Amino acid sequence: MSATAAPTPSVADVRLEQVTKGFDGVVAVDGLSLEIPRGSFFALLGPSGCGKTTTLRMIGGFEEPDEGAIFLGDRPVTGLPPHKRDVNTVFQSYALFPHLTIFENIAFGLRRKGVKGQTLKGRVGEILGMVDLAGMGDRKPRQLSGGQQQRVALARALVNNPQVLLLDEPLGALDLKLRKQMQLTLKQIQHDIGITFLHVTHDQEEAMTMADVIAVMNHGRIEQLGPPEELYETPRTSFVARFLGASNLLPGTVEGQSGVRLASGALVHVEQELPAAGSRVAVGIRPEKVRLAPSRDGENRLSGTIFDRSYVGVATQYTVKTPDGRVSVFAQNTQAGSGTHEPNQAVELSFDPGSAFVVDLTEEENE
Amino acid sequence: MSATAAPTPSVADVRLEQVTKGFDGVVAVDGLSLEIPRGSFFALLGPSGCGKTTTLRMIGGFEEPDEGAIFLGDRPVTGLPPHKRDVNTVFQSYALFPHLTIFENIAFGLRRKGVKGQTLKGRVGEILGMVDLAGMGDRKPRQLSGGQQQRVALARALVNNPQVLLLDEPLGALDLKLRKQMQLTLKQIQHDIGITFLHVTHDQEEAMTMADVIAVMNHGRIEQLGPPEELYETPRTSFVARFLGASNLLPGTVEGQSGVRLASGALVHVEQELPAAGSRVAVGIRPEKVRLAPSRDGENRLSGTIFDRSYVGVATQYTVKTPDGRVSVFAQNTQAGSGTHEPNQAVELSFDPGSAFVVDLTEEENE
Amino acid sequence: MTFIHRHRWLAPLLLLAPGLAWLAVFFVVPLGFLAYQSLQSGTFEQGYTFTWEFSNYRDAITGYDEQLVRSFLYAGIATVATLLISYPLVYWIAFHGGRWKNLLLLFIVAPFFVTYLIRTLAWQNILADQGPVVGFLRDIHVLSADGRLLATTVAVVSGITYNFLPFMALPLYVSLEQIDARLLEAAQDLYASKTKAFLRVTLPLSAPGIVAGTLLTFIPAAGDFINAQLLGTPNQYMIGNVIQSKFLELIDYPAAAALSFVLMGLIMISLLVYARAVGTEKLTG
Amino acid sequence: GGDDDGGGGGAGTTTAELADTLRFSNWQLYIDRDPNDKTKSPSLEQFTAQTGVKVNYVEDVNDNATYFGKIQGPLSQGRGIDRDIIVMTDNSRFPALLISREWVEPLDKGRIPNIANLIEAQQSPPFDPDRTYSIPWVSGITGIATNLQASGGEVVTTMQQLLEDTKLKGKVTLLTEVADTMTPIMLENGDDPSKVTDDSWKRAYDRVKKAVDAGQIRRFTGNDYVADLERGNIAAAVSWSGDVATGLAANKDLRWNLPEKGSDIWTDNMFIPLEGSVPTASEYMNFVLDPKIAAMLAVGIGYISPVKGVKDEAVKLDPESANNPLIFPDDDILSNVHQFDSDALNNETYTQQWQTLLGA
Amino acid sequence: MTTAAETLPARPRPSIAARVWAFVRRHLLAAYSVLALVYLMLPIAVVILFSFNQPATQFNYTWQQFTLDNWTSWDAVPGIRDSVILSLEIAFLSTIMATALGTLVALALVRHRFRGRGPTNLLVFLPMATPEIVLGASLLTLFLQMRYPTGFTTIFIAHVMFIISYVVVTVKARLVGFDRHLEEAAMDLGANEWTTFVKVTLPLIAPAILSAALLGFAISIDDFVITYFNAGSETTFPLFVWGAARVAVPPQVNVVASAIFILALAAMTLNVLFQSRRGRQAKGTA
Ligand SMILES: Nc1ncnc2c1ncn2[C@@H]1O[C@H](COP(=O)(O)OP(=O)(O)OP(=O)(O)O)[C@@H](O)[C@H]1O
Ligand SMILES: Nc1ncnc2c1ncn2[C@@H]1O[C@H](COP(=O)(O)OP(=O)(O)OP(=O)(O)O)[C@@H](O)[C@H]1O
Ligand SMILES: [Mg+2]
Ligand SMILES: [Mg+2]
Repeated sequence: MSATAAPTPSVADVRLEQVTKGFDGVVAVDGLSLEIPRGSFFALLGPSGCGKTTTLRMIGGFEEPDEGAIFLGDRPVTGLPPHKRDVNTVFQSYALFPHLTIFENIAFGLRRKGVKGQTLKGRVGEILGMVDLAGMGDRKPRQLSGGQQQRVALARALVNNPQVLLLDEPLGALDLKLRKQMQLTLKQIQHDIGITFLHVTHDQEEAMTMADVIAVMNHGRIEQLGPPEELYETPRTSFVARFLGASNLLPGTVEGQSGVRLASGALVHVEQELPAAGSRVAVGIRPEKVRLAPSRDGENRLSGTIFDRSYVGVATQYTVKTPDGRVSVFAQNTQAGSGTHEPNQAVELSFDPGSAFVVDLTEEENE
Repeated sequence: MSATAAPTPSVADVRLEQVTKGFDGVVAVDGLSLEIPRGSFFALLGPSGCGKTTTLRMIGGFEEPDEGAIFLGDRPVTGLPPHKRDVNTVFQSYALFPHLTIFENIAFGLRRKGVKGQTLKGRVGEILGMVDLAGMGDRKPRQLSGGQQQRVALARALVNNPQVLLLDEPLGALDLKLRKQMQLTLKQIQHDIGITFLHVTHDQEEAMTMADVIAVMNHGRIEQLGPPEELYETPRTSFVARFLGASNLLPGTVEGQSGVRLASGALVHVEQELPAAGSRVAVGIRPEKVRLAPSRDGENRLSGTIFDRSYVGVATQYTVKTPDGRVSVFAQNTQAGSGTHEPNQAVELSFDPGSAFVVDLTEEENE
Repeated sequence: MTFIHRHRWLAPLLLLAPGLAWLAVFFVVPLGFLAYQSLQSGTFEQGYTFTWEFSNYRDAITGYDEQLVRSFLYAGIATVATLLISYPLVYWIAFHGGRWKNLLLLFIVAPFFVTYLIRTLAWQNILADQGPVVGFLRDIHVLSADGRLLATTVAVVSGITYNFLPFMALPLYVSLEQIDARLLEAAQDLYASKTKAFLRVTLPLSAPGIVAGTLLTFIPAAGDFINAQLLGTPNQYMIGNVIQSKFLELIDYPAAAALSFVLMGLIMISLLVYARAVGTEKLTG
Repeated sequence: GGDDDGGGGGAGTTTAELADTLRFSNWQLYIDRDPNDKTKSPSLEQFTAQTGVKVNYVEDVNDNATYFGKIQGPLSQGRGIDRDIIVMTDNSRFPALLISREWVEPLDKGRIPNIANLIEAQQSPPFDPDRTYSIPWVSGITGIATNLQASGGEVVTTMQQLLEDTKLKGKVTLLTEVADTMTPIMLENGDDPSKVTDDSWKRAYDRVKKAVDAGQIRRFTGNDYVADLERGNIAAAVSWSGDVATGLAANKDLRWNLPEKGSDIWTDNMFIPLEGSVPTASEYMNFVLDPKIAAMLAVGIGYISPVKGVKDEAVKLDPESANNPLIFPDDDILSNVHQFDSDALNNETYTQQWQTLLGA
Repeated sequence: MTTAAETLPARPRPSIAARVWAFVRRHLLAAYSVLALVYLMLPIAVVILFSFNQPATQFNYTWQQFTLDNWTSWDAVPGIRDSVILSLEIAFLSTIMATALGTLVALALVRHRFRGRGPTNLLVFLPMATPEIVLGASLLTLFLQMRYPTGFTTIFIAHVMFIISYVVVTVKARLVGFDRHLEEAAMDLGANEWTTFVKVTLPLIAPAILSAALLGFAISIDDFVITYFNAGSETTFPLFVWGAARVAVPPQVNVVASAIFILALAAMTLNVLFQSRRGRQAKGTA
């Protein structure tokens, strides 16, 4: 299904066709098809062990697919060794050469291409400036902080301006503050030089803030692919709904186009069109789209009691017990103080049919 | 100052008095005094290198303070070797014994205390259940995933039910999803068994969601100490303001009690009482407390143009250029769609004097 | 080179070929010849012919049981001694050596760099009957007035111990050095005294080193003949002395070959027994 | 044997056929040395001066058995051992073996006129009756050396003391060479060492074995007893006469005696191994049979020369050692020394028993 | 609580006791270790000391008087010079050969998954698990049967054979900790297998190879038994010592031994420094 799901863009920079890869028994990547539009910032998002790195390594040429083909541009690259592929990788572990200076680390690729002397100096100096490490050229990697090393790894790859840049959780090793900051830097750089970035991560927030297109992977397949907003607002599977941000999923059965009958018997309306009547579905609603207030007309309503309240500064998160299970609510703290409602208080929940989505459970249960 | 800030609880489980510790020149902990109320979930929050681990290690008995004294309950423990202290530590690296099974890892402490046979089996089995690893007892650590290992480390410490449990960034090595989940588990367990947790982290969100009391550390000293809400709503230093969530800090000068005159000349009112007129301060306002809308009466207002918009699913984050610098705004996505305002659009920002806070810059600049 | 990339399975073969070939031709094949020779019969005067002379083995065992037992006894004692002597030392270096670690380590390997024979001769000199050591031991009545060290079992065993100590110390150091200090902290945190922490954590984790060290010490020790020759008397002679003289002086090749295989066989057996005890992967590591 | 090592061979008379180097394997401390430069040997230098043949003199013979073991490999395959002269003792089985196996080249007698200088006793040894293959180097007498300090002032003069005196327990060494040890014992037993019978052998053997089992005997040795004796690690040792002259001279506590009931005399002989340069080797043998040279050697190494008229030459060189009875034994010494039975040396059972006694 | 500073209680008693005990114990271990080191150094000290002795007789056992002659005229003993030279030649050649072969094997073992790793490991391990005397004897048998004259070549062959295993083990140990991503990074940056090996792999495993070589050299120059069997009429330094020991070991032997010792120690020290520097570098990216 993922194949059909892929958008067909003007030009594809990277194309995977039915690629499968297994490691002694374990299927790491499972008949995966993918097109990465030129110049896009493409994020491969998925839980640990879902096959992200493996996919990346196959594109980079470090692993050969068992089946399927890989194209860079229109050129099939299957069987081509890494040094013959016009892609560069930023490794999670950075993999900086400990015995070379920062300058030589960055110059490594250029030297292989025979760039020399002033040209070399120029190019390296320039890129060093870009990742603002100017003047650090003579240090050895171990003399740099994690964040700096990370930027060197980036520079080392970028300086060859490859057709595609592969990043395997480049920010994984950095602490929160530094990560946020590097996210901006990366986005900025990609925006400036405009080459295709394939960014692997398991941090959904990172993917959402950075990527133009996100592919959510699970068990070596692509569950859904599209722009962040699309994925977030209308996830097609419960996995995506849960993995990309938090979701309340209320199981029920479709009653014609009128709506979905929940387990509790309540009927909820959803603008998104529904599968055939009678099919088992879950109505999804994001915590931030649920209001702790009586419903205005046209809105869906649920009632329950507040089970838990947790203050996270920017907002207060409520967990509300309802007949249809626990519903979590995200309420921005627009005022000082930890929100308005108390635990065990009976409340009414309401949400707009337009912001709810539906996940078809039947096919998932068949899997 | 931290001392006065500390709540004076019924009983203190851990007490540090003027503790100082240096490593060949570097002062890691600097005259730190602290009281941790019995049964509380206490978070020690601070940037990398600020002395958190060192503090913890001194309480655990792995380092001796250069000056000052440490009490567990009312008992001074300075100089007591670790195995004589009724505290247990969950190490950031887990430090599971690779040569022992999970069962034996957990049983280690009990055996030292001479617990045997059925009692031992019982206790270990019980705790294994609690961290739901039942049936994994015979595995070796390397056969477990990061999250599972983490839970073993936790179980190994908890099974001895110590007076105090020390946790040094126990979730640092886990990926986001797992971390969130473990946060709940931890909180739950602490709630159930009710022993004192001293939790070290540099993830402010983690601290806020989990702790009853947070101490923010910087350069080996405590900058501010109090319940999450207090720290978040009224940070006393710009460091705390920045480190605990995002803050917009607008520099200005106090004009009597009337308000603060910003660089741009605008006058902002703040409910919190102000330092002496003329003193340099920064008015702080949290992004989620700024509204992208004309001010109602009594509200402060700033005007500017939208510089950047970024969609993060649960909310849309705007960066607004104003005469007083960039102001970031957090707008919950209550509806589907990525927010209401477009880049370069001119907007009016407004916020309630009650939700603004003031940071005194003079003393900071003197430092 | 792209060729290599395509035929990855070839790479290891190319890398292995020369080294393994050398070992095959100059280690395995010779053993074959040795086996062949061990089944020959005849005398030096009449020359030797291959006759499946299995009695050579019987004679080897029955004729030199004394030396065989001695070899394994001495090697065993020496191995234990090296372990007891080097463990605390290496432990100290690994955990308290600080930035002197590597330097101190040099002290341990230092004996390697003095020719084996000369080391042993030095002991011959140190333990001499008129030497200071014996003198001291006589004074404190550990030795009787005309007691001696040289040309005794003590001398031979301590010679072996000294000469093979580095073989024990180095692997020990490696395994101890790898132990994560935090594990010991964890143990103490879990109420283990320093001693308990050592017994329950350090010791088990250093097992691989002990295993490797034991092998590297015991095997050469069992085949040694220099120490018995220079520090002992015929009553301390080990199987090595016999093999050596049969090969090089009596030119009784079949007997010598048979003895060699008996020695090898016994060593292999003890290895297997040992492997049973500690697990095979640690042996071939 | 082949002559293909460029050394030339067979009969010849001109120096043209001489190899440019003489490769000579000998025992340690067995050649005269320039006291100022121990690497130089006057006699060898003189040989080079006379013939223009350099000498590559190697002291790699440590004992007969080991050295034979080392060279027999190539020899048994008809190959040379990169030596022109080797030296072996007549009280071992090896001289006979070398000849019977044809592992040695016949001498070029034409080049050895000085063979006439040999004393009678040396003209026809049992293993090589008419000196076809061998020329004697020097002879030695086996006796008993004592270190008075270690022996408590008592001088050991009989094998009986050596083997049975408990005061010497563990401080006695015997020689690994069967003849050297057995001859004096047999003599004490009243047996004839030159005609060994199973009984006489057994009597002697049992005495030694008893001593060994009792821990009386510390070790069986080659030259290495000298070191132990000098240091006082051992009190008494079966000892070669020349060692006294060389090693023990300095130490005042040392005494050397011929056992009261007599002992054995032995001779080291030069051979030309296969592919050795016969002309060169023969030239050298002739050279050392010259009384002047023989005297240099005798005085230099302290052993008995097989050459007539050496003593007169020795007097000129060094009167003191000329009067040394160990180098120039008088008749009552000579009448008291015997040669060991060469058949006994080749007797397999004896050899086996002896080896087990040696512990290997 | 700010006032707590004044009311600081005195350090509680048990802690002092504990500290003292800990102190004592730590230093017991230290003291023992020092003794052990002395024990290790004693013979070496003796050897070096007597290299400066001027013995009265040919026997160099009792200290007479200090002299440098033995050092200045270290080759004043017939045969010693040749034997030393021979030993060095053998050690150099066999070390180079063995290091090359062994390193390749180690690379294969660590880097590649292939059938027959088990047997390979075993084949590498066995020579170390075989007594030298058996190695020497069996090789001699081979040469006898092949009617190959023993001498320089056979010594060389023998030494390479038993050094290889040690090289493999040493290099392997270091390679295991080697971050494969570094090589992938190199290839990713356009370096082919060869360039990658030369520019990245080799520089990084150089210390391992170097120490393997040092070890090999030490073993080779020290070997007596195997050489004893296969030397033919050649005489290496250990063989020379063996011979000399039959009569009297001249002080020059001590001189050579001391010299070898000192040089080796110097080399090791350099290597160690080199190592620790590399070590820190490696951690830099780890
Ligand atoms: N070299 C290998 N040998 C065996 N199995 C492997 C290998 N590499 C990956 N795998 C398996 O393939 C699956 C996918 O691995 P991969 O590294 O691609 O996951 P990932 O998405 O990168 O996970 P993470 O987010 O933790 O990096 C996992 O089950 C892993 O165990
Ligand atoms: N054993 C040590 N030797 C020398 N300096 C040390 C040692 N331990 C800590 N330090 C120094 O003390 C300071 C505080 O270290 P500490 O580990 O307590 O920080 P931290 O808050 O735990 O940082 P992180 O969040 O990265 O763990 C740092 O500057 C560190 O370099
Ligand atoms: Mg990965
Ligand atoms: Mg820390």
